[in-house]
Amino acid sequence: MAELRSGRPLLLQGNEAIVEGALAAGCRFFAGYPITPATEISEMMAYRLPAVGGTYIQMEDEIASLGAVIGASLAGAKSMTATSGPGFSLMQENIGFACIAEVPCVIVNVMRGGPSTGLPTKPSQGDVMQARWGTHGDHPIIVLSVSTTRECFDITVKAFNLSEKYRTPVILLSDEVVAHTREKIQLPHPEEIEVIDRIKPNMPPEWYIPYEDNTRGVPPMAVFGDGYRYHVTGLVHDVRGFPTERADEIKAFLTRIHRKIYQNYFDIIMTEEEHVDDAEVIVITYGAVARSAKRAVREARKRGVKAGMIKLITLWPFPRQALEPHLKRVRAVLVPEMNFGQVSREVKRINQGMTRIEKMNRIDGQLITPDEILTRLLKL
Amino acid sequence: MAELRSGRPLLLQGNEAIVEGALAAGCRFFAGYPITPATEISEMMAYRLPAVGGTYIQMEDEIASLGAVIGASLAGAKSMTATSGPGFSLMQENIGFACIAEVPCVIVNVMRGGPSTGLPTKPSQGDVMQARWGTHGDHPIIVLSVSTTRECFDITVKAFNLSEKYRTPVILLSDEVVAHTREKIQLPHPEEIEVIDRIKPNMPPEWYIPYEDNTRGVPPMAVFGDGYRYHVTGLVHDVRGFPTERADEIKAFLTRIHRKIYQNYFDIIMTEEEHVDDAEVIVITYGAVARSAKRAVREARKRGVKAGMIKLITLWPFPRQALEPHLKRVRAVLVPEMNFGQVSREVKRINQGMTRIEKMNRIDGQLITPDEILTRLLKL
Amino acid sequence: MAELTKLIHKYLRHAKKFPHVWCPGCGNGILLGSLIRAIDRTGFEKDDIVLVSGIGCSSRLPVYVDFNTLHTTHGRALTFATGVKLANPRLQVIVVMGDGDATSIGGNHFIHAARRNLNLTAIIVNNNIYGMTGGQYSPTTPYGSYSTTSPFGHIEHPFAIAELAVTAGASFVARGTVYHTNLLDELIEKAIYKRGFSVVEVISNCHTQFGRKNKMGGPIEMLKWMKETAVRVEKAEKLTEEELKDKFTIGILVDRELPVFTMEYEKIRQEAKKKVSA
Amino acid sequence: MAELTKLIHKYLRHAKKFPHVWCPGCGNGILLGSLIRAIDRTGFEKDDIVLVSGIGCSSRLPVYVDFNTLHTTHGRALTFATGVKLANPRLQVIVVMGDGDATSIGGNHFIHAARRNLNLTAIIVNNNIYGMTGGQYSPTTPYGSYSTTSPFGHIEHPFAIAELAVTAGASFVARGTVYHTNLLDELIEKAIYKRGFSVVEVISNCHTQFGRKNKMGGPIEMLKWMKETAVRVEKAEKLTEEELKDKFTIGILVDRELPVFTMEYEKIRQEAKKKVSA
Amino acid sequence: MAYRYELRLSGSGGQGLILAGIILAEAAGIYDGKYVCQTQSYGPEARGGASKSEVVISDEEIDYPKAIKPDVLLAMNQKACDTYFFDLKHGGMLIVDSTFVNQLPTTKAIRLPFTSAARKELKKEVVANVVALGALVTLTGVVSLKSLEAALMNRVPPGTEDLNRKALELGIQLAKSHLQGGL
Amino acid sequence: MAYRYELRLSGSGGQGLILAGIILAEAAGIYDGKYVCQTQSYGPEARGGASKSEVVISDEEIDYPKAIKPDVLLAMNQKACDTYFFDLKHGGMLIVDSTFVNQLPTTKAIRLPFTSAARKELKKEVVANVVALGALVTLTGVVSLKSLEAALMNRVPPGTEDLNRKALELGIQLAKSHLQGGL
Amino acid sequence: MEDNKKKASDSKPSKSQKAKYSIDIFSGWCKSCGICAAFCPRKCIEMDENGNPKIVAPERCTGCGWCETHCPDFAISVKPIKEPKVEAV
Amino acid sequence: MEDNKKKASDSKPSKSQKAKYSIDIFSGWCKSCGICAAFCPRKCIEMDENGNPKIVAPERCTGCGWCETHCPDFAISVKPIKEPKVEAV
Ligand SMILES: Cc1ncc(C[n+]2csc(CCOP(=O)(O)OP(=O)(O)O)c2C)c(N)n1
Ligand SMILES: Cc1ncc(C[n+]2csc(CCOP(=O)(O)OP(=O)(O)O)c2C)c(N)n1
Ligand code: SF4
Ligand code: SF4
Ligand code: SF4
Ligand code: SF4
Ligand code: SF4
Ligand code: SF4
Ligand SMILES: [Mg+2]
Ligand SMILES: [Mg+2]
Repeated sequence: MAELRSGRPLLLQGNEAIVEGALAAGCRFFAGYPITPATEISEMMAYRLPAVGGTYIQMEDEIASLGAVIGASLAGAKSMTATSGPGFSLMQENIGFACIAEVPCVIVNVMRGGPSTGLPTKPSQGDVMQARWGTHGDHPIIVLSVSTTRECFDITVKAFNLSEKYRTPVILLSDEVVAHTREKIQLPHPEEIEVIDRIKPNMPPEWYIPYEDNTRGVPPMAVFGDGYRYHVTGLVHDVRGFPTERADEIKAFLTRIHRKIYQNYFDIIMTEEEHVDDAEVIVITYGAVARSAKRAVREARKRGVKAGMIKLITLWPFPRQALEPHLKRVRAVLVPEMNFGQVSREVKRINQGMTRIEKMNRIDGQLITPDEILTRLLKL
Repeated sequence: MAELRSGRPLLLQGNEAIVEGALAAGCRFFAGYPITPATEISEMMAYRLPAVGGTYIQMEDEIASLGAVIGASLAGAKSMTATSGPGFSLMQENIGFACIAEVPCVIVNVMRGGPSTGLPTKPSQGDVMQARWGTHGDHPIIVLSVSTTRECFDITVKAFNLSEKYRTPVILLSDEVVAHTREKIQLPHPEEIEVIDRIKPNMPPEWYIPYEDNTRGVPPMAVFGDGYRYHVTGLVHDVRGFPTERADEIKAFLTRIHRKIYQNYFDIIMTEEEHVDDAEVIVITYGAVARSAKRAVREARKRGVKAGMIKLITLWPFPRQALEPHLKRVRAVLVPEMNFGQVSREVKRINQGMTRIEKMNRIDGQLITPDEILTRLLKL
Repeated sequence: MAELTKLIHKYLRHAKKFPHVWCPGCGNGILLGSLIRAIDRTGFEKDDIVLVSGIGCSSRLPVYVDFNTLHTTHGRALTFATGVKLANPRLQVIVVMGDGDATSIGGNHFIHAARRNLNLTAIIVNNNIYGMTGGQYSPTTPYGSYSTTSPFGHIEHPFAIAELAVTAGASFVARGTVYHTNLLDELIEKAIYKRGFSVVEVISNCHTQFGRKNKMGGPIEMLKWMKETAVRVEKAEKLTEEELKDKFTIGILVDRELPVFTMEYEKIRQEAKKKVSA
Repeated sequence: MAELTKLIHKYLRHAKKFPHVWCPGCGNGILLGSLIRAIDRTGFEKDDIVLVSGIGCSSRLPVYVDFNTLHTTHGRALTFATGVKLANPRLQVIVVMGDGDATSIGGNHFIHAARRNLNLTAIIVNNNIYGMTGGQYSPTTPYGSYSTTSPFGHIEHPFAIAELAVTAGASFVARGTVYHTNLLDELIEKAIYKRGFSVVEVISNCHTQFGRKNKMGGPIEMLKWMKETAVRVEKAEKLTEEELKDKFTIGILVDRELPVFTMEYEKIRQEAKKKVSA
Repeated sequence: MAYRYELRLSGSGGQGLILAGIILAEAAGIYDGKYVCQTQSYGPEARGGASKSEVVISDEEIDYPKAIKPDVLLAMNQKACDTYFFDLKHGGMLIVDSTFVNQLPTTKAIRLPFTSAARKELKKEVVANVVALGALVTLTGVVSLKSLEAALMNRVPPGTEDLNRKALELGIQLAKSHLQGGL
Repeated sequence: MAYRYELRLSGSGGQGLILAGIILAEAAGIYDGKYVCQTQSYGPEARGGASKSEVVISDEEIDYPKAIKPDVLLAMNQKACDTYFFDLKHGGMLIVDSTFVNQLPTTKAIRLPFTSAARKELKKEVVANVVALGALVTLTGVVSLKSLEAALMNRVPPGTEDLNRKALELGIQLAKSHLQGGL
Repeated sequence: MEDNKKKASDSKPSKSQKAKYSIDIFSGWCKSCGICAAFCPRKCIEMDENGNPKIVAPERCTGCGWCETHCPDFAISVKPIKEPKVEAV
Repeated sequence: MEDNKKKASDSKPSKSQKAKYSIDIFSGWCKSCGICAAFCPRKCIEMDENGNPKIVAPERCTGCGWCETHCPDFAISVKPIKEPKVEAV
């Protein structure tokens, strides 16, 4: 069977592991446009999807790719696209559509140096804020990040699950280092993997109110062709899906699509802690840099510094609750990033004077090394 | 003469005043694509530009529009485009190009309700964060906002000036209310208007190093056709403009394009204070909402509350230095916005526990009223 | 006749959404009638029809009909439709776009959809203008016309939408008008039946934003203009270029058999299943 | 001959940028030669030439030549070029794009530039593949070919780039190959001279990403293939469809006089000056 | 406190109320030299749906540009009258086009047949907005009639000056007869 | 501290060093059961420009995936040798292709003629990378030769198994003669 | 739909001749564009002084359906008039 | 450009016949693609055992320029050989 390559050890690139994760999560549609350093995801999808009865299509550009992904999701297929900065910028308008029409889908952005064509073959973490704020209008979004090949698999599965559960686009941020590092991993067996599917309506079609609120804030989603004929639009709409300009309906709708993310905060945020309990200084980190940080923290401990680290897997909604208790406690926080300081801004925002936040940035296309972090840690 | 309509009172929409401001600042090229509520800017430009020897073109979409604007600027014309949310999202990739290639231009975003097609005819302030972070890669940018018809004129002139001075795209955020409010104004006489032009090289072409650093961080800009043949690219480049992958050159370049904005902070940030000196509570506000805030503050004073307000004209770089002294002093701050809270995030980020920050948000397509602000002010 | 009431009941979201938002006399309403008649004739189930549109006056159409309806972003309708069709090829996907939507911002998706030959039906309402945003020139605005962004007369040349579709590779291409409704019913019906990418360009009137500004009058005068200016392709073949000046042709421009994407992809799946092991 | 050294000195940024980044035998290098010879023949000053490109292997070309050079974003070269030309119509603007750049992501700008008939020259290096990103199919990849994203054979149909430009309205459209360099020099020269939008589609070899995967061999074999497969348009007219099967034509496809945007706009300016007062 | 006078002109899409607002604003701002803000609200349904135009006149710079509690409401159809009447300032003036408004929310409403008068007297319904303007200004005195006429002449398409002048006069007359207790 | 062994294979674009790195990583990871990370750096110039492939082998999960101080540097051309030699761990092993590397930064370098041997003995320059791999593994023992061969056979295009097996053997022999002081 | 049934102007025979078709115009949807009146080949429909369509000569109607298929607002319906059959109650 | 002048292989007449053209291949730019050798109509150029182009028969060269216009790397230059004129010093 061509479906899952679990059971035996494999040497996989991060990009390949994302493909495996997507297939394991039930992804059966991929539309994309090649771009370094995300291209391998397209190429692997072109090879693997038809064999599992899915569909791969290379579209004329990234705008079209995300359009097709949203269409396919509405027609019932778990869908994904993958790109890097320039393509991600082009996708912004349709990301907003997926938000407002509440269409589950996964968008992978393998970050490379920017802005513009920038540094096509070099890693970066320059798109963290863009992932949250890139499209116009105030919109809810879930953004996850990965730092190892294994995570590329696991978090891709998670991305699909969250996307289906909350009817929202989920953005997965990888970077050139994670994408192209080949690592030995062993994929879990299908039965070990939790796969979540969207809730579909089970009432008779006449009773279906496609955008009706409920406690979860996530209405069941009918699939085109299943007998629930309804209207999907990028305009702000009423509970039946039709455009509205009534202030009360606008407010109810926009509040709900925000609420569905924020009220489920604890289900969505994921962080990983290492040596945090007794730490006096901590590193807050994500993506490839987290691997350097891990080594640095261990080295620092060896040298007697009580260092710890928190790796952010969920970047948005920003995992405030997971960080706050530690900010209250530690002497200082270091936030190393391959940008001019994006997550560090957020840490400062929630910090409100509790501790000292130091940023540490590299924007020259090179991965921050363990040594660099160590040096800073020792001085904190 | 068709150039300036100064001297006599006029009843102008915000959108029309932007056109007048642009022409006064020397704008001679406009490329755009119609979209509510920015369309009048295009329509007026189509009418006015040819009469002053300039060029108007309606392109096939917003991506093309900004492309043409950048091209025209490189060929020497002060250039502008205008759009609203959906078009602004599409422009993101090329905004990054203008940043990295350091091409002056002005991009007007008349904000309407989002995300996606959202609320085409309703005002919003949902794109404040997008204006800063919408394109991929970490990039410098200047973002200004307007709240009256007169400001539409004045700040548009400013936008061109800053753009030319710092060789950077400048984003002007307006909103549906400001855009469509007709107000009586009297435009200043040409000699009252400061107009800044880009510095051009004056050395012989052989000596010209197009992206060489200097104290201002802004290299002189040659115009295509003037005899300085050089290379312009969206790739990270060396001082001669050619693509580079050398870490030292990357770092020097990206640092410079950030530095040129941040080191000139005091030249760029603009705020307007009202009753702030003895204020115990202040409203931090911008755009159309500032008009409601102004009335609310006056009403509050009448009722004995020591209220004040700071109107942000420069939104990015965020005018931290203008706010910090007040945050240290006042009892509370109210940030009313037509979004879920974007500027309020920034105020919190710089606040670091100094005072209490309260947000106040309306997302239903209606302008926040003076009464609503007043009610909150009285309770602060 | 009087089928109408039946059709209204069967296909329109009549109880809530009418009268519709279009201007008095707007061709979009006439097209909507043709569309539901044509669909009715094809016999497809309402549940199996997905009606996709972009943004514009014409793209408001899906709101009014009781199918699976999808109102996308400006210019992108065909890309969404591509995803719908590929994810469930059993669905009949019909895409309604304006001239601006389909050939200005969406021009690339249009020629690529034609090239790719996915089994979709594109209906392009060509009213020579951007109606919804208030009358700016579109890629089909005639040379010399006036619009709010060509206040001194338009200097660009219009696309021939149907001809572009032919060159780009569509399987079936036709042009009709909202005056010639019987023909239009028939063209749309054939287009839906066609396996492969099918296009119907519908000449329609936007008197509000185009007609009045260009001294073409209101809806009545513009319908008369269609009547007088349209020539059947069959007849046009016999006319000289001179005789055809300032005329446009209506009817079927091309109807050809080309391999269809979804069927070809099914072959790929079979082959992949043989070759790819996990 | 041996003009070469002179041309290298005159036009290439030879001291720093060579050897160039292209693969051994890549057609882009041959095209670069044709381009500088053609420009040299036109006699335009280097200062008056603006060379614009998008993103791709072929779009790396401007780095190597001593003009005003502008390396834009993927697919958008023509839009930047439009701005350059309109802001300073005195400049000769030449745009080099790959097949993917010009007809995939940039397809819309391409047909609109043709329609608008601005005085630009578009040179499209058609190597039937996305070279730079490592060999994914492009809109010109032939049916049945292999690429990294059509591992089981390609099921889409290719655009005929030059024909598309003709339908969209370009003033001058030609096709050449990097094998037929004399013809290519001539076509590019004519295209640059032409007032109005001119297009030269250049069939080129990407053996690295396309040739090898499709058993067409290396650069030598691919040049031979061009030699054998290209037919002059003049000759093609006399051949049957059968004889032309699997062949492509080279030469000038269309050369027509149409009103040029910049000149038309100048009229608009005159009129506006009369009508508009502040 | 500074003088601030708010007017709301309401009706449906094709009735020309936005233009009426602009003319009024120009009369007040350009010709009478006051501060003025004119706003409107519209939707995609504007092509026949509800239309609302507001004018705020003041002797100092105007902060909030929209009407807070209108001093005057002109309602050119029933729906507008029903929707907006309750926003009217206590003691404010309600003027309705009796051609379309049948149900009145207050006995103090001023009912004048703008549209039918335009149709009857001038054979042109389209100038009903100008008729209404003439009446409104006569009734409120918010701008001088001279300024109103100047503003009107400045905005109407060439060739229609006469018609519009007549419409204005018709409105003035309607208002005057009302004031004189006629009608 | 845990075992961590770092190799860097460097040279120019067409020399197949990324594939060599993958094969080595697969030998260590899949066949020898170690933890392994393989990375590379490349540019648009990769088509002839510099190419670098790194393999990190460990007996525990690998944090930082790139080489920090390589234990082994394989330099297939002069530029690579010049650029990377100074990163080498103190006491690390430098192996160079003597076909292209003339200037040696240290007397301890191991010089073997990978490319010319491949050209001469196998008439195929393209397998110089496999020759080098054979030698490298023989000299370092970083993976077992059995695993290397298995990994190699798994990655080479069908029909070239023989050639590659021969290339591997050639590399092993070159290394052996070096160890025996020959060459 | 119940409310929709109120008709703007029913087809009352204006001449003595008997109408074979009943032409219904639903004023709730009609936007008075005038298309029906302008094009009806038998001039059965005219615009009244208020600018609304009015059936003036139903007896001339041939049931061609032109008005029905061209009304942009689905406001006209043309039906053959069935002779009421006398049936047993 | 000074350094660039060192030539890979000068056109030394290999046969007794006198060459009319000098063919220069600049090895610094040549990428050994083989195009010149494969297509030279007079077979003046061949690829050597290391896979690099080599001028084997300059005397056959007609100066047609094919190699020059087709070398993707601007690495070949063909010039007519001028008889050195004896001039007064
Ligand atoms: C990205 C984007 N740009 C611009 C718009 C504004 N817009 C809405 S409809 C439209 C044009 C409509 O013209 P057409 O497609 O011809 O449809 P019509 O209204 O004429 O039927 C435009 C420009 C938008 N919604 N989104
Ligand atoms: C928005 C965007 N999407 C994708 C890419 C990645 N990309 C770079 S070049 C290219 C295709 C190149 O193909 P073509 O235009 O045919 O040029 P060639 O390399 O074949 O000369 C792609 C997809 C990009 N740079 N920007
Ligand atoms: S504006 Fe034009 S296209 Fe839009 S509804 Fe009115 S007549 Fe129809
Ligand atoms: S990849 Fe293809 S197009 Fe690019 S340089 Fe190599 S041969 Fe040329
Ligand atoms: S065509 Fe329809 S909408 Fe127009 S007037 Fe006749 S009935 Fe009314
Ligand atoms: S059915 Fe024909 S004849 Fe009868 S009213 Fe309609 S258009 Fe006239
Ligand atoms: S054609 Fe040029 S690059 Fe190729 S082998 Fe000959 S000289 Fe070298
Ligand atoms: S000039 Fe012609 S004959 Fe001489 S070497 Fe070159 S290709 Fe051969
Ligand atoms: Mg249109
Ligand atoms: Mg290509």
